[in-house]
Amino acid sequence: MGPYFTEEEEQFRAKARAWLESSLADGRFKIALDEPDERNETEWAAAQREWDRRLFQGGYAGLAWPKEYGGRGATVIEQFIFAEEAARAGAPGGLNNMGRSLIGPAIVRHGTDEQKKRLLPKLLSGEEVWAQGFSEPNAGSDLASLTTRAELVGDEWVINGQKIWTSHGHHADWMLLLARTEKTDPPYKGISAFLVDMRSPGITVRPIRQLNGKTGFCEEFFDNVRIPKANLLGTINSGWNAAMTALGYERSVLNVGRHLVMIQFLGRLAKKAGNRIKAGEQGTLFLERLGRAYAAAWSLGCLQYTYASRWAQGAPPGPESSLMRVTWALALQECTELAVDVLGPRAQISCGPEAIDDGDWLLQYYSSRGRGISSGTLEIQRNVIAERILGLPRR
Amino acid sequence: MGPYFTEEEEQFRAKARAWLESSLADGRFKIALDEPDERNETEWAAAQREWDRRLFQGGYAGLAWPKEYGGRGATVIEQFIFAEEAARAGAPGGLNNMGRSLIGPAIVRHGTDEQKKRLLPKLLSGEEVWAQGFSEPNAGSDLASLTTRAELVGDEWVINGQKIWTSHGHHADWMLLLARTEKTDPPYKGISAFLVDMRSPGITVRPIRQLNGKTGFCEEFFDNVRIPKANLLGTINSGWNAAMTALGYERSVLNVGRHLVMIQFLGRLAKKAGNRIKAGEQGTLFLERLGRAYAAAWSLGCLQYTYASRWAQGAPPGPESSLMRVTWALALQECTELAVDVLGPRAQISCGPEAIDDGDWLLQYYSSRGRGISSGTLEIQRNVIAERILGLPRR
Amino acid sequence: MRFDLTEEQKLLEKDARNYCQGRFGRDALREFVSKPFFNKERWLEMANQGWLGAVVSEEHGGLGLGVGGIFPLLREAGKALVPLPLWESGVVASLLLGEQGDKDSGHRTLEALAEGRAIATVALFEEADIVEPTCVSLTARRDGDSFVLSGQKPIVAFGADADWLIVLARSDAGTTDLSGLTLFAVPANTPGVRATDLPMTDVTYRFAKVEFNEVPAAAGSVIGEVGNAAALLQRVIPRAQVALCAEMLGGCDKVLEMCVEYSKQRVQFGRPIGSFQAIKHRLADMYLKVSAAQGLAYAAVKEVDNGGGAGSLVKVAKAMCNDAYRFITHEGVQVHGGIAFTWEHDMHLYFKRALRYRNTLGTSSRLMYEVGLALAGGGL
Amino acid sequence: MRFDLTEEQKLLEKDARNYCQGRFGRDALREFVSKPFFNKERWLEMANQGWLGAVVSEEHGGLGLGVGGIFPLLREAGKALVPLPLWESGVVASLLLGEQGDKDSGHRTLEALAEGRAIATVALFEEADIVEPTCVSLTARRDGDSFVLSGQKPIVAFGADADWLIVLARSDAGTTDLSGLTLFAVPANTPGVRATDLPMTDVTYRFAKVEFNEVPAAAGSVIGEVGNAAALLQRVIPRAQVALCAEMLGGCDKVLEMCVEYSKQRVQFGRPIGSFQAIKHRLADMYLKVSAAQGLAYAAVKEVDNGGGAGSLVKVAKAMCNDAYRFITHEGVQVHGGIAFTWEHDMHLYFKRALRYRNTLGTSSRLMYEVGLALAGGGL
Repeated sequence: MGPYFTEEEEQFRAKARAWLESSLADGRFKIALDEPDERNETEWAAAQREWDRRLFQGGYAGLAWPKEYGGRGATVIEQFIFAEEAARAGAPGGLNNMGRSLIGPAIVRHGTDEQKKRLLPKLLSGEEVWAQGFSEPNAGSDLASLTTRAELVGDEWVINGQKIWTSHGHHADWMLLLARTEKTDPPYKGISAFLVDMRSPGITVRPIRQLNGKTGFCEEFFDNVRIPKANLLGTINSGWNAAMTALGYERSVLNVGRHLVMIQFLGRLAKKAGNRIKAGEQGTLFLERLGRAYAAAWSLGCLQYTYASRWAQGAPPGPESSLMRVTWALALQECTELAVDVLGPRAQISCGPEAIDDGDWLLQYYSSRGRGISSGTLEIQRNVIAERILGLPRR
Repeated sequence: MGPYFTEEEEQFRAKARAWLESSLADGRFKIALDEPDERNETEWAAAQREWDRRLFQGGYAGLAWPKEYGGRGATVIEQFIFAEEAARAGAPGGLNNMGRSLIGPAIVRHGTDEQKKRLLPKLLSGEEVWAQGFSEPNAGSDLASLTTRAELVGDEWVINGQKIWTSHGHHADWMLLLARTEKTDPPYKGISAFLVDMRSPGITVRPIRQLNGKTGFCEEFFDNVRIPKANLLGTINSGWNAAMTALGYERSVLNVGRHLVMIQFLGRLAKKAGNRIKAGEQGTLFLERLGRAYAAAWSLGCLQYTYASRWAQGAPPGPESSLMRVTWALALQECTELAVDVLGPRAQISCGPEAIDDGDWLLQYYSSRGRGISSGTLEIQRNVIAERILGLPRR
Repeated sequence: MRFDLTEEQKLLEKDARNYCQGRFGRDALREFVSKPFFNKERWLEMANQGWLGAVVSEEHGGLGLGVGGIFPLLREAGKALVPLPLWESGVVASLLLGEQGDKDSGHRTLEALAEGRAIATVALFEEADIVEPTCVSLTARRDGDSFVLSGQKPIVAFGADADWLIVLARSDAGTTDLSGLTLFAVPANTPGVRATDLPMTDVTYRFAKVEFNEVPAAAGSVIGEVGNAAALLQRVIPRAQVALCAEMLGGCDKVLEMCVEYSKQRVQFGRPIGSFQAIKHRLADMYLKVSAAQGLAYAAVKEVDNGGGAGSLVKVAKAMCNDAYRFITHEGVQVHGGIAFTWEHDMHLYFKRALRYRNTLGTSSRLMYEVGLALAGGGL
Repeated sequence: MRFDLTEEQKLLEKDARNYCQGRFGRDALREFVSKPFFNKERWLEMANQGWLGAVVSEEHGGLGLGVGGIFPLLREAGKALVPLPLWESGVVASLLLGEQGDKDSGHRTLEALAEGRAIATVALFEEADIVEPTCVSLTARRDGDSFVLSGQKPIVAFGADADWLIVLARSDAGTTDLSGLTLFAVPANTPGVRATDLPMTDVTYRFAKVEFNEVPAAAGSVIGEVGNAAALLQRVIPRAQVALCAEMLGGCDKVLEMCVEYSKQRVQFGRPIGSFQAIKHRLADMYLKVSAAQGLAYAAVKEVDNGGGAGSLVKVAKAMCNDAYRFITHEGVQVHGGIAFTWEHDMHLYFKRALRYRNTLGTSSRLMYEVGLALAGGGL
């Protein structure tokens, strides 16, 4: 049972922890933990980029990558440990997190030697930031129905269409873009993946103002954007595979350590709440909920241990990422809703000196509601669990 | 807003209340409120039959029926008031409740003069008890797929097949039976309704032992059962209409007053629980749940007021019965689960001197789980709400 | 038996709907959100319709229509997210002032409020979700016949716009319970009153922090009797809670409507998402909750307009409206997906209002506990 | 990192599965349900496999495999609804006797338990869901060097079958708290002990009420020290809770399996019901809850077998297993429909066990509250 770590793993943990502690000691990355808004966008992005660089310098940028591409070839458990320690230490994700965790591995797996040589080093060093161009206004949960088109005209691909919900798209130098290259049935068979230089003429990037006033996402319009023929990733009409490679990473490794973030959150909440949580009947009622939220957070942690252990024993990552995704979203919603309930009306002050922690509790509550939507809605994830884990009939 | 009753309605209520009080005063109907088991089945049925007779003598048996069939032609609101008062007074349903509330109205609506003359008086007086033969082992939620067949051979219908989940089928003199008379697509168009004398040769009735040890339901086997040609109800292949008439009543009027039963239940629970509900943090946690259960019960009450008021203003009963059905089932489950939680391990003693109230709290908890299944599962009811009230597309 | 709007209420519903939808459509609302202000013009229009004094009883200078008499208006206002203090000025402050009895000053203020010449707001609890006198620490110090108010009310709706502030203060410093509280009607322009705009989550409303720095309050500004606030609040709070139910139900109506509409239109996997059973059942659950909440609110209206409301029904109604609005906005975001997360989409406006309402005059947890306590004490 | 059964545990799991499924199949179970009895033959078989003394540490006369060492066995037993006191005799009583330290008498009893020559059960709390000493009123009166026990334990599993009763008694009449409690190991044939069969909801187990009428208890029957029960329980209860988790998880496994199977086979509206999204999502939720509960239980095993368990993780694991088993049996009935309501179908057997487990050594509500309290006190 466990979790039982080997001695080597514990040594790796100690090193990672020490590196994280010293790298974060100057406190300048605090801002990078927030969601950016119009006021602090520049400062935020600078801190994130700086973290990308530190990771690279520390040798933690390509932890999971094969050594031949500048990575460390770390084991699944080492990746797991680093993610856990990063969460515990309160490290930011970096601006190029998507690039390192999702897109890089997809290029490693599906790219040509040329592509790898040109793109991977600068991705790893943080010099070039990558975005993921998958979702469209009419292709969210149903990604396969995307309508952005790419046509081969001469020796260039001409791209037309729109992408949306791109994390930090306006900071990106490159995008891994999915576009339709053929009308097929089923639709996913006619999709190809492209490596798009975001400075290509014809691309308009527009930040989306979210309900919380933040600007973490963008939409992009592609108007006859021309990219070299060689920037196709993998073969034509095989883009779905590249996307699944990327999403597989998104749904598994990226979750690690999130339970620690929630447990830290609950600890801060218990302190902040003071008497509201300790005194009288109201306090008793809150305490039960606090216990339940803590249990929900640990549920995620134990699921992560369970699957990391299986992956480490050689099982390939599979539909279990849906389990962690649902558990995370629901636990986070439970934690943050408890927070706004416990902290009462003052937690509704958005910002400024009267607000509690400049309105951060409120923001976390907002954001949690998006976790049931992004990277596949809760409904889609439950379908996956039912069909791919429990083997229920699709129809 | 309301509920505002007219003066006449209040007078009707006063009379009904007085009649119920005096009719129940001798306490001999207490047993009829339980679910019967092998030990007390005979006694239970006798008390139920006696209540059927009292209702008839008091003029309350055919409250909703037209006067020409021996009824009172009461308004919807009067029916509502009587049901409410009956619940408040703790009156039993009577053995022929299904007959009076569901089957009688279906015969009134779809029967021939001959059928009405022969059957309705004895139904009303309680002399002949009726059962509803709808469900089959492979036709529960999907009633339309039933496979019991009726074939016209000479001037008789010959019936073969099986029914299940018939309330008190072994006490019934007659059954309103649905059988397939034609293979059609959609299947419901080939179903006919029959009036079956339960003493006909070829019928075997077997009580079902439920998970709670009780015997409220039966299954019936029909082996070449012959009934007169004239015992078809309505026209051939129109049985679905008769069934819907009956189920419409089942799902609306029969719900009335159930919130009062739950509220009485919670009141008794609060008394019985003593310090477990009053003292300490555990008490506080229980009290919040007690409040929530009370709210759930009143939700049902207010839904009943809402729709009774609309029916009284001329709106025909429709899919809103599904609302009440779901609300009832969930509220009842909430109330009874709270009860077993509050009363603790002793509530798990099934019967005997050490049990709390001879294990009744436990039984209620068991039964509540069946309320999400009988008369259409919660899933079916939610489909009805979504499709027929909110207008969402079937596919 | 009738459990429905009366004919007059149906007329009011129609008028209010036309008015609110006409005057507080999307553009007007977005204008407010980008730069919140008190819209005097709309306020006077509402006064002219007779809506602002309707709830107060005739003997107290109103139209005597009770909570039922403005329920449909508040529901429509909640539906259109009307950014005006109908509830604070037209309901709570008016009812409290109405409780003055035969005091002339109170009647004059009520008249001004009803005619839209003045607006009032309420500054009662200092942690507004906990309806407990222990959380009132603003003090009213005796100074001869008068009082001096010191302290602050951290969150007051339209606190920078109101002409009158109805302030709950501790007039007996020796108490921490019900007995030592007094209500004052304080003109906002009294020296020492300072209101500062407050950015709150509900961006379709206005809020301020109001500080009281040695604010003089004449004997005549006491509402009811000194030390008697508890009794007044006990009479008025249930009515104020039921009025909030109306606003919450209006929000629920609108969000459910939006969800049904969207799930019929939005196609994914080649089908409208409303044809998926998961979406169907979620919308069915929304409808179930709103239906129950509406029923309870109607029953609660009867209770308070018949002079009751101390019992559990009002609490149950408020709690179930809280829960319905929370559920329907949470799930409404889920049904809409990403689009609901944009500032441009209206969903978040309702989502944020729901959060405010359920923390105003009683959270569900607190109310349900109180109902359970009453039931355990045999009090129901 | 390894977060999984060890190789030995996997072997035990296989053995236990074969054994439980072979010996406690449907017919054997139904035979028990129709006439409950203690099956000595099976008990000796289990003893011969070395399963009954495995949990106790070596220094205390056991095999020292810890809770992890029998977890797979208990899980299989919970899955097959084994109607024998594995938990009471093989875990809780054994662990408590193991805490005796170097007392000879304790070691002898442990030996007898491990070899199946004797069985023990525990008679601790008088309201078994509330893990609080205040609910212990059975008294142990001093009589020279010995004690005299008087009172009753209302619900004792296998109370009429056990040879040894581990009894929690109040040895200091002046206390109502932790300090005044002592644990005794009482032979069931001591004069004054009377066990009466009790019909309980869990029909796959046996129960009795046990009365103590001036029962003599020699000084040597005290487990640990007089007045020291609290410390012993604090060490043993977390392990007992984790062991219960194993049995609950086994039940969850089986019910989920039944539901998946049934929903693939059962056809309604021309499709297997498992193809309907409502059923899919319900089964997905079941799987989610069981997966989380299993993970927490595994983590809790490590905690207790490393000597910990006083922290919150064990409580969280017990609460989440409670909740998973409740959810899965409630929803399992719903998925199966009417058939689950018949006595002949096995679903109700699990449904009823789930009810018993969640009321044994900590309800979820209570445990979650304690976890919250610890977190608020900074104790996590």
